[in-house]
Amino acid sequence: MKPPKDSLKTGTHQLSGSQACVEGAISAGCRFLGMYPIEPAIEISNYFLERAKTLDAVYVQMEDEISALAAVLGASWTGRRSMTVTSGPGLSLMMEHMGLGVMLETPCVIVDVQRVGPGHGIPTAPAQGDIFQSRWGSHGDYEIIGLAPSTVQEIFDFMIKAFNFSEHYRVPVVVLTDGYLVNLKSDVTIPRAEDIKLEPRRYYDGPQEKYLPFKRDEDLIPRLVDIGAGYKFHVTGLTHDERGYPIMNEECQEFNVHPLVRKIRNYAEKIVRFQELATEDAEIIVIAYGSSFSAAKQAQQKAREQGIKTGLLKLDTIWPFAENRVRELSRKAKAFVAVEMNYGQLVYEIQRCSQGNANTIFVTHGEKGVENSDDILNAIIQASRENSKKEGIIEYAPK
Amino acid sequence: MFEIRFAGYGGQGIIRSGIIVGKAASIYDNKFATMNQSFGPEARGGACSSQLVVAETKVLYPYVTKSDILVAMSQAGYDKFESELKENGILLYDEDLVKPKSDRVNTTFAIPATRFAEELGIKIVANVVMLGFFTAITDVVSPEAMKKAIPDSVPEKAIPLNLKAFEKGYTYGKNLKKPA
Amino acid sequence: METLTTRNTYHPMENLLRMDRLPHIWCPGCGIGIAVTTLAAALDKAQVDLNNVCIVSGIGCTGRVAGYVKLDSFHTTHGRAIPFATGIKLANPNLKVIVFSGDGDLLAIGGNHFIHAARRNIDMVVICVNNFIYAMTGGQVAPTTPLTAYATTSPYGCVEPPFNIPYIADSAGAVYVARWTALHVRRLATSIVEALHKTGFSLIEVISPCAQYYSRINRLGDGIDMMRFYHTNAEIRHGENTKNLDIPFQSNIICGKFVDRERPSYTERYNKWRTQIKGEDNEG
Amino acid sequence: MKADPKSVLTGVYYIDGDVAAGWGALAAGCKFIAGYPITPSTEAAEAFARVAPKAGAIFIQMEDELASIAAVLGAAWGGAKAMTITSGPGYSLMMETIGYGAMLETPFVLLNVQRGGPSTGVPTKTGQADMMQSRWGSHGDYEIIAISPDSPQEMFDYTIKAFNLAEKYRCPVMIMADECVGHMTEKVVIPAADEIEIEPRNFYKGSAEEYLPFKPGSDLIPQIAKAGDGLNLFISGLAHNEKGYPVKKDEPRGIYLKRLIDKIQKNKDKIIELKEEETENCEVVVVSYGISSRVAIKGIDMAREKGIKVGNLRLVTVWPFPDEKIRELANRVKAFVVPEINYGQIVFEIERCCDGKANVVLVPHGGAGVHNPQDICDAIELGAQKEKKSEGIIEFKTRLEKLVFEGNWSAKE
Amino acid sequence: MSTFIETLANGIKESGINPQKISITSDIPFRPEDIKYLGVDYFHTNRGRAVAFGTGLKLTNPSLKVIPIIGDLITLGGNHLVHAGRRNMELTVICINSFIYREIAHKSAPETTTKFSAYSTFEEPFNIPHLANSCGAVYTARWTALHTDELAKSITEALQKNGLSVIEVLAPGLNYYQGIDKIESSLLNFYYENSEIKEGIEPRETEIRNDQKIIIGRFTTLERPTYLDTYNAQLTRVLGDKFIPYSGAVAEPKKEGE
Repeated sequence: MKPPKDSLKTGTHQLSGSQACVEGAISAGCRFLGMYPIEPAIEISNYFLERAKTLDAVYVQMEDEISALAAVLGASWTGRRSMTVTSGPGLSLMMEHMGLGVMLETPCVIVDVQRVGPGHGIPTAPAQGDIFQSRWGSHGDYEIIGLAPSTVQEIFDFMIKAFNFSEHYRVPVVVLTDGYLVNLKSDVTIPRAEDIKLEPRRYYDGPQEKYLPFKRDEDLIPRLVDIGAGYKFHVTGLTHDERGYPIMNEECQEFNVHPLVRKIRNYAEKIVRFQELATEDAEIIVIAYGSSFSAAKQAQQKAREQGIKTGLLKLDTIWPFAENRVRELSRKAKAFVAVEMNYGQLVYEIQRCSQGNANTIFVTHGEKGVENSDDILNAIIQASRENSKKEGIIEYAPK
Repeated sequence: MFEIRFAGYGGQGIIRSGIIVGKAASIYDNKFATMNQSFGPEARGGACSSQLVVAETKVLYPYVTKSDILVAMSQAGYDKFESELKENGILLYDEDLVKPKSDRVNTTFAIPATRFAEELGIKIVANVVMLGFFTAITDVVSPEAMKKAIPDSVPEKAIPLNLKAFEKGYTYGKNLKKPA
Repeated sequence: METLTTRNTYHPMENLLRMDRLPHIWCPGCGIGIAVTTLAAALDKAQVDLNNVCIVSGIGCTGRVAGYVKLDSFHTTHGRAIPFATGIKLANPNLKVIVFSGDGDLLAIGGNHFIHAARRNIDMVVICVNNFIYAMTGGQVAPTTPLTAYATTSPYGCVEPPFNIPYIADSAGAVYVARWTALHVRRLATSIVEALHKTGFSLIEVISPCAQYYSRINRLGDGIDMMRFYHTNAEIRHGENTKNLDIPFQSNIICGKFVDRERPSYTERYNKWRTQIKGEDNEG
Repeated sequence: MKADPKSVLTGVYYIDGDVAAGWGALAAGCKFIAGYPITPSTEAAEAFARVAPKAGAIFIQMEDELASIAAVLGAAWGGAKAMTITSGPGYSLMMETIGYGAMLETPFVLLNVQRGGPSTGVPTKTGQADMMQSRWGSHGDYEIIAISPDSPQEMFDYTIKAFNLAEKYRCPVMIMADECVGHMTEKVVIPAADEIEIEPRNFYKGSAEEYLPFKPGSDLIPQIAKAGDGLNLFISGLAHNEKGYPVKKDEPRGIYLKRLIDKIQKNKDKIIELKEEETENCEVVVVSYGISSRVAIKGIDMAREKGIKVGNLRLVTVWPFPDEKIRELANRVKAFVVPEINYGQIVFEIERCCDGKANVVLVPHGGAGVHNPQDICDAIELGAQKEKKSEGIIEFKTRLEKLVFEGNWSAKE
Repeated sequence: MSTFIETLANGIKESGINPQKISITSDIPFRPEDIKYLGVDYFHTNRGRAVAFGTGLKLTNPSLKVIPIIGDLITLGGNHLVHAGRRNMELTVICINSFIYREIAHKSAPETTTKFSAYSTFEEPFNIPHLANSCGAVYTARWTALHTDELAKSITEALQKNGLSVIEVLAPGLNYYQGIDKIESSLLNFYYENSEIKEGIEPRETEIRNDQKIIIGRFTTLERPTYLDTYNAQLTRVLGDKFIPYSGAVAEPKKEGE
């Protein structure tokens, strides 16, 4: 499936991260934005509104983030590709509906422009503090997909990926960016419509009377129909059977919820995306994602210059976590240097998958500026000097 | 250890039965007793049940898997939980309200609990009549403990009546020579 | 177009209900079933295409309505039926959207969405079944529980005055506001038909008995007794100023159609704005 | 400080876990509960509402969970020991304000009686799938304390402990109960008031001029104040310095923000409570919490009868996580068996801390019921037999899973 | 010091209430200097929760006067406001209405689009006094931020009321609190000039419309028992001697050596 041509701004333009996000969404066929204004995500919604003028797109500012995501879920069931944008406090309010989205297996995209938390934190300062929240923030068991773009071009590209994943796996996809990246301006290349591959919605195509909203295909994913197409289907946030009817027992709970986890976990290898730099011979492997990537790359290169065999693993998908790759690397490397703009989140996953093979060093990044790579470099040096295996996470303490 | 199921319909005091026996066993007989009941829409209207596990040591698994005793106060309750009763499990039922299948002759005990309660002047003590019967037939709790637990669980004014109801069921049970 | 009676079966209810899900969970003496039956009658009367009707419920006893109605139906989260429905309506304005939920769902946790949807004038019909209590969770005090009435979380009598739902709907901007009891099935059906034909936010409050909790805790008898009470105490006053519609404990219930006015809906305003902007752009 | 006799319902009772928690709160000195009805936690609120007026305390049913928790924070800053009560969906709604509470270092207690999720799930039946949410559910970095009781008696005892911890560490303390424990009726012994130790609030008593609301003591905890004492409080959810004033965008903030984590992590030894049994010479250790830890004992007993040496580690406090304990055990056991009523949450923490030294077997359960002890026994056996170290977590296939996906189960209401 | 803070200070001063017994809960970030100037306690709550937070504060310590100041229309927190009204919770709510009524403003204020205002283009605002009144507020008023004397007087009156008071203040962008910038001051002047005082008018009639002047003034003032009045009366009636009248929930402080 291809996006409609007239909506695309094919060519290379200087765009901010916010604009790239909207262009990406529009290229992916997104035609509904439900949101509530919050720093630093406002530019994205403003620009969407700007673009909505000339498209058949719906924009609504709801009364809060709870209703924003509710509206997005409702809109998605009409067949429109839908998204919302928010930041930490708003994401916290969306947690209940993240669960509803998972339970109703509703395709939708949530863009989280992270800021320093908890509470109000620092609204204008970028951070990566919602990483675990995006995976674990709603009650009950589920899995989602989380993407973390590192450049403005990637914001554009990942928005298309996000919509494709959400349509394919029928799951809310969270795009985790931050206030630094959405304000960054850079050249972005928007391909021609024929060069963009869009995942079509997985519509049901059998006889109408046989439609079962939660009957799973081989790959555990059920088929959708639109509201108003005459199917008269029922869906509920309660534990339900294939018909979508609530059934309150442990067998149905197993029947309903286990596949919600499995449909992602079983296909993790197909979903997981990462990029590697000089990891073949590396002793020290820096693991970074999102905005931290460029500073991490700088540090990695400087370390190489100093003769430390350093590689870089950049995670494009945060969730599912690149477990297998980190496990493999842990057998070759002496240490991982985990770089995050928070006080330790994904580093726990890295530590888990390092299986005691490699040391795990954690660096809080960003307080001296997102571009500053000094702490990362020093942590690499510290890691290279450490010759024994240490238990637990080693926190890098700046001098 | 005893796994006990009380089954009937709303308003019969099925949950209360579980509480009274549980209380008697755990507080006055110094055993351990864990009671659970069904909640929510499934607990409304018709069917109603409570499950009680009584043991000499701390109850670990809180639910009934296979019951040792089924106390049935309604046909629907009996139909629903009959299959859960162990092969040699004891069935106690209100003979005017339940028509059991006849294949458990040796461990089946009947009492006209509701009729007795009506004779005492108020239908709602049928469950207490049944509890007296339960105490007489099974070895789960002592009658002394039950007589202490009942007053704790009913309004003060109703204590004498309830104790009378208990006595009625208990005597009937003790006098019952052989299973129905 | 498909309506209830074109569906060629014996009884119109059979066409609106998911017969494979019956029996329903509502207790004997409850008024929700009556409200659903009335909705069926209204849909029939209104001659709307059932393929284009979508029903959204929240959580609670009334929240289960969506599960029994054979339309595209959504049982959403607690309090969020209105914003979910807002998304549906804005994304596909051709649909008729009905929100069918309870007082606790729409006015307590969902109160914000209620007033904002009314303010925005989102085109939907909201049917609020008011039984004065949280029944699904076992009889807690609701924002509609009359002062001094008992509930499990107000074991010594309710200390908070209840909402006057029509008044709030009116003050927030609803274009159609009516109230009936579960006894007024024909008038209720007429109101639903009228609301379905309105463009904008319509609210219909349905006073309904809860025999299992509200009546039992307050010793008001069973469902029939409540119906009798409505029979003697309901008073029809069309066009009454909404501020006079409080319902104190066991007193008169004023019913009727109170508001019927015109305001542009959200979609109309949005489209008008877009045409304007497009015009400006062309000039530029 | 001893409990107030007016608030302690001394005696022996046969009550359910929810009621026990409500009464426990009162005994702990809690004078303010704001809540919103949600199955299966409502009974706790109802119980408190019934007894509060006779003890000078108040229960207010707010309009939703957002309001409930905000009111609890307001009450805490007004000087009250306060609590809110909820379950999964309500808990999700509270996430924003929980983070805000952590930022303000507000002492409060939250009772979450977990049910089957996600979303509306199975309201009337049990689950343990909010465990990771309790730690990570709000945005940004913070730490909380989470306790998981396994019986009505513990619901009473640990509610008091929760209040004490909240006062001591000035952080949200979660009682992560589950429907099974909340709705289970058992004997509960409530001691005399003078046998209940409660932590009084450490109010600031110095002068207004010198007061720094977020200046930590040597234990990293600042002294708290309350509104109306003439301290001219400036309390903000923005990242703040010791004065409580917002830090600027480019100012270093790590020292202020990281303390929210450090004050828990560095006092971990004092906070963590574990119950260990036969862990000295075992080949397999079962790690569990809440209701699962009771059911697990049954499975353990079955395995011991088969001659397997099984140890039992019960996490009474689940957060902060006992990294060191797990690491220590990993050095000497072959496998960890982790039964949880979810599809894998705390098991990730165990895998993380065992550093690849032992196998980790997850016994999952989706909720709406508890484990079959036979599954736990079989999983123990699997752990004991497996000589080779497996990569990642071994997910045990339960009887329930086989029944639903391989058997002839079909959905029936 | 911004004009609003001075107005607030005057209102508080006239009421005769000791500022130390006043708490402001607000989702608007005030500056520390302003709070120091007012001499009150200040809680910067999370978005939309000022009223709910204030409810907890007030119930815990009924001797406090609590002023929730809520900004950015009443979007996130609308529900808390209507429920506080229903309960008649004793709070003095100041609603800063920074919603830009573009159609109204369009006539004279040329440059009205600030960062937050782009959204309001196709939406109609609440009639806040009417909404507050419909859910039971005992005092409603509306002023523009330039009606400093009238606003201060309303704050004084509201603070002396028992129950929920709602004062709507028309003021443009949030920056107003940090000092007025040029755009905002022109808009504010526009509001001021286009307003008309109609004291005591039925709140139903105070809708802000683009074809008429903005109606301002004190609209309603009435007496209703507060939440705690009702609570104490009802429980005394039902429980009699067993009831300990509720007077607050402040915990006992830690004693020396504990």
